[in-house]
Amino acid sequence: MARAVTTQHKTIATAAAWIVALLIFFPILYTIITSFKSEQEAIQGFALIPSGTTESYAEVQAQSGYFKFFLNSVILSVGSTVLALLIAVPAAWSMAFSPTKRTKDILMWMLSTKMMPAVAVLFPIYLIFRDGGLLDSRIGLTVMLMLINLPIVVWMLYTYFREIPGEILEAARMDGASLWNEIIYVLTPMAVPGIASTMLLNIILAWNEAFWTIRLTTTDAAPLTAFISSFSSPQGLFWAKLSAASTLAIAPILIMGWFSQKQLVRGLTFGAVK
Amino acid sequence: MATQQTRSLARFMMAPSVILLFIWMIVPLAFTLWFSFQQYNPLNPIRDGFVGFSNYALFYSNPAFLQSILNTLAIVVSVLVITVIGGILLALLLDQPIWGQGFVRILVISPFFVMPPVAALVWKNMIMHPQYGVFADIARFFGANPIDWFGQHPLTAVILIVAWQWLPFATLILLTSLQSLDTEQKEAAEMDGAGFLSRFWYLTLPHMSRAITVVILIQTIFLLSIYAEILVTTNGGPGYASTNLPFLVYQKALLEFKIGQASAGGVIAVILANIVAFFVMRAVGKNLDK
Amino acid sequence: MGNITLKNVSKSFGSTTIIPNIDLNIEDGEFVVFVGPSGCGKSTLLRLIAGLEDVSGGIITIDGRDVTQEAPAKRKLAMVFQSYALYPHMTVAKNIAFPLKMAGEDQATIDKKVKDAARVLNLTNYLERRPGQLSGGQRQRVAIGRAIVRQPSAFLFDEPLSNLDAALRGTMRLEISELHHQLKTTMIYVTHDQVEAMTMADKIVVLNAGNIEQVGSPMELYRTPKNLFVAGFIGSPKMNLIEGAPADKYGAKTIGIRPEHINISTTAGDWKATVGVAEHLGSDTFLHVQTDGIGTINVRADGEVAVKHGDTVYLTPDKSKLHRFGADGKALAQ
Amino acid sequence: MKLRTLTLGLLSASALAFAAHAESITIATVNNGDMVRMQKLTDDFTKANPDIQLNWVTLEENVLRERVTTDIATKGGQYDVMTIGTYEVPIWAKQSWLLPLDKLGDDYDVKDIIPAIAGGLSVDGKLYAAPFYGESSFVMYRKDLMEKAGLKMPDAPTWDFIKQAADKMTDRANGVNGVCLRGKAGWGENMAFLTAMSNSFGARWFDENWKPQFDQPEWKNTLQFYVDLMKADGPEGASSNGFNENLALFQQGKCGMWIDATVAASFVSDPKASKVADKVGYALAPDTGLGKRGNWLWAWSLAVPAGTKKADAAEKFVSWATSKHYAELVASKEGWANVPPGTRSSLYANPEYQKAAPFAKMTLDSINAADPTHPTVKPVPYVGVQFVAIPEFQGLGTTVGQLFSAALAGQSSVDDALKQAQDAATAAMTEGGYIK
Repeated sequence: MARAVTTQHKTIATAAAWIVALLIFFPILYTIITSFKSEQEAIQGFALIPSGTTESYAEVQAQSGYFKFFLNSVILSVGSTVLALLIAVPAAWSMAFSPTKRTKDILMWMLSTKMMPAVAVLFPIYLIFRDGGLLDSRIGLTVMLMLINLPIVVWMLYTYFREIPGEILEAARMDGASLWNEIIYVLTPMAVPGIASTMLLNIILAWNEAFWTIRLTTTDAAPLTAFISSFSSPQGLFWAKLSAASTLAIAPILIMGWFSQKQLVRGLTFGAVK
Repeated sequence: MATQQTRSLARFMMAPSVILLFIWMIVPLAFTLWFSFQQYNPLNPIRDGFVGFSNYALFYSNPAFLQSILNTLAIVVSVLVITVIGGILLALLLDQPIWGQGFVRILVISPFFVMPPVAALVWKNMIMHPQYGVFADIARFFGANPIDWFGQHPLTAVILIVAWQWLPFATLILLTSLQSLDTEQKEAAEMDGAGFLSRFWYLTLPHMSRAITVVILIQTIFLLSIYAEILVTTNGGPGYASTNLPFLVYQKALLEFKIGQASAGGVIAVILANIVAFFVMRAVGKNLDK
Repeated sequence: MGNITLKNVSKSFGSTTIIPNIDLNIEDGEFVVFVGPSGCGKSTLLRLIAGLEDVSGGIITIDGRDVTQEAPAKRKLAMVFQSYALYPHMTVAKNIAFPLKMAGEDQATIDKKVKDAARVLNLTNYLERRPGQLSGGQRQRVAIGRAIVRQPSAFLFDEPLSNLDAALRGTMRLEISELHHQLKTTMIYVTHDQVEAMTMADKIVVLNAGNIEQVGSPMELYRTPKNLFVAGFIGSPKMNLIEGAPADKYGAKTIGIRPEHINISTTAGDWKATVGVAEHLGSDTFLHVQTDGIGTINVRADGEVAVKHGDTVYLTPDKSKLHRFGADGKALAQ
Repeated sequence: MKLRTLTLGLLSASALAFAAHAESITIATVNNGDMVRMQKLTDDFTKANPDIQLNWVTLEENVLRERVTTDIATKGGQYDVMTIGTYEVPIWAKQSWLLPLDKLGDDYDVKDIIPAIAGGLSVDGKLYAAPFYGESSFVMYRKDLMEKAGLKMPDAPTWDFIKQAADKMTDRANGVNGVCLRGKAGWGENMAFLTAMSNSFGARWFDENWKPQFDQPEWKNTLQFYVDLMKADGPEGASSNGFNENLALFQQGKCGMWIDATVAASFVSDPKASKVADKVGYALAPDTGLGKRGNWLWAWSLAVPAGTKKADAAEKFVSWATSKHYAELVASKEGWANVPPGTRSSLYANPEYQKAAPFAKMTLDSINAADPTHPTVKPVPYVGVQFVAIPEFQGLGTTVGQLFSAALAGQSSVDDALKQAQDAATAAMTEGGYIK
């Protein structure tokens, strides 16, 4: 900022921004608050101060052990993202540094594969998974999530790579680097911010994928989306329990998102935005 | 520009992605096309066989069909409008010097991390519920009658929830774009006597146009297939008021197990998506080339 | 060793021909400068030699070995890029060490070579810095350091000084020349700046629209330009090229006379003229004079010459330094 | 650090997999309170059968139904025990998708199962699913409010009485709605209620030739009565209220009457969860004097899919979960009131249960009042009280449910809703080959 800003201006802007931010955050905040209420309290009407009981968490944990679902969520989201990166980095490299007339079309085609409604292909996929023995397997689902997110990964990486001057890669080539070394030692480290945010975004997307993860799993591979599905409409008063389950389901990704917020934001610009 | 060697290497390195995605697209699509001409209901396996276009005819004659297409478009367009305009306003606000910017950003980005079923559950039960929801509490506090969101304004309710989920995404991309605007340019415009509005209109908005297209492109892809939010909140109703195309296909596939019709619906959805994609990508592609 | 020959080399992108057909021989240890206006294909030619582009036809050999189909890494060449192309995520030491690491040298050798290079290039104190923390000249030196540690058979420079300011450019020019004397390795240097070409080269290759216009030592080119293009390109200020009646007098379509080869007198001479702008540099004075029936002629005069705007002067070209060109633009015999 | 955690996680996960050297069976179940309780009590089973390990998949009703139906129809083989209802059992058994339960054990006492329930779970005299809990529907009402209104609930009320009582009880200023009924669309939600209700109005889904009957006056009467009643005396947002929502409302004291599943009785009379636990009275579902009452019959039951490779272990589990022993186990741990109701006659003969569950008699009477084989006043070609046991019903029922839900929300008129329902049903029946 080249100029001094009046305190008054800053105060007003701060107040407005905080109010809006809190409004946007409110549903999440209220869920967390409610999770520390008893069921009776939860239904009593609006109240921001909970009694602080953790009985809902205990009950949720007793009903469906949290850890196994959590672990599956981590494995599936991280696994599929890493796999997608391994496949997408070479492709993005090609598109960015050896583009052809068709590069743009290929990219757009890749993105368009995401437009097929999942339900329409559930049966074919289910049959394929059944015959491949992939139902309820982490591997099958990891591959599935990888495929779902691959177009976005390729696209994001492509836009980052395009920002990297080609001369540097040529310099590496002149310096005797093989393609592999070029990608490992030069391209990847230079694209770290972009790759990091691609990773984060895709972990989030994979974590929150709630169609296939519920329909292709039973127990062994079931992640937190399946966990929440067992709480979504049980009998009786359930606000506190639902809130506790919801909080548990979103907390890991929320916390990860908060901590990596800077990386994520930097990456969300898709290179092209600037 | 590169050597033949790097070019062929490039082809080779693109191959895994392209082949995988091609298989991922073509195999289910082929199945879906095939099923769409079959009478296939796993609950009633006796009646199988080729039925020509009758699945399409049945899907088309479904009274929910036309409305579901309109609803699909309504959701996409409304959410885009809300998130882009809201995102611009929020970005402008967050671009001001404020205390605790980092924390504010964390709060604003948070809804993006919430998985769709949870978001829908929270909004349905704790925010919009006509008895226990916070909106109802507020309405009663002011002596008004609580709004029965899912009964009276189901599509609006779904749009609101989805918009809440995607607003952070739009805001952040637009904010980053805004922050990359050259300060000197702004100051030059100020020296030229441009007021806030004209600066916004002639300087800021054109600068953000690329970011806006990115937001539109990415969101369109996801908004076309919105489904969990509807399933959790309104179940497509009342009537067909909040049924969109993916949800209608869902009903056919997983409620009625009319795989033939669901596949026909899927094919129609793919066609619709491609029409939308065609226009969006045309616009976006042009903008991205700049 | 670094003898590089190009035989019949051509390059086209699609239907656009960048370089038609070029034969060129570069001797071991020579400092060769490719010079020409932007877009003349000199960078492309360099990249063809480097292997960063494929030739469309022809053969490139290095020390007699056909490398036309070889990958850049295998050609044992080193290149310094216009943008320096340093690895921003590596320290200076790592940048310089990178080619050695790629060559699979052991760590001790790498360390030693990096240290040596750093000492030669005055970079010892900056080894742990990142490129982003260096000045333009320092970055340039790092790029050179990265090139020399490999002990390549030839260095390729792609307009390496164009991003530096004038003063620094002068210094770096000297440093590179000095380096060449030390290493005695073949260097191919691309520039659009004829001053760099004249000051550094053993041999200059003047390129125009993909064609080699003339190859020769700086003084050869200065003294005997083969054609109008070379005549106009080499030398600063530019040679005066005159057509029409004055040229006819010498039996040529065009005559050329360098500004420093014109005598100026306030009393008598071949051409009567009026002084326009006079640039007094102290050592020299550059005069832009309006000559009747000829146009503007640049004259380089003594630093002390006392003429001012509007004065009438008389110009006389030094006949022995006069260049004559035919209708095809080629130089006629003296 | 992250990597290490991940590796540790992977290791412990694979350790878990190794520990499962015993035969493990996967049980798909709905996330209702009774099933959740069953999950907590599985130690009792695993102690007796140390070689069988249980994997639970607990899902909400709709997702569960979707998952198990997909699985059984495609022979996915993901589950060894499935929790399904009286709707699925006859259809699936006919397709030979279920194994007949003939190895339930000597002390299982199949004859003890309430005949109406057993009938709904048997095909050709063979039991294909064992009832975990059974239910009918009845009227739950607030005795205090009824008294305040100056009325007395008969044991077998008519719809007119319900309307009259609801009008008098409604006190919206104090948040009291005269009557709470299901409005949320779904064949198992509002259509379960409305179909059962229509039976008492003399309506039917289809005539003997599978011709849909929504164009008949009986349906018009049913739906009109329902919409009017809810408009006058129902809660806000009724079109999104299902069982859970109404339960919450009633427990909070916001309903004068609630006509719903008999299992709800144990929740509304539980002082820990209900504000009105000591003020609840029960009555049979209403009628209009035509000979049928508006109550349904349903049993969440455990079945073993034909595709399982662990049929013996699965059946062992089914036997345990639906046995008298299990009832006693629940009684000893959680009290008699929490025993899954509606499956065994012996439970209703048990004086301890009668004492703990004041609604016991009314529940049994309600169950006995339902007749799935003759559900309606006029003859019909199908079985099922609140559903039509044909595969097409899930989809059709939900479609019609949407239409009726829209009528309740005021988005369309009763006549329009019925007309569209008639069209949808005709289309579905034609497509299914029922109407030639």
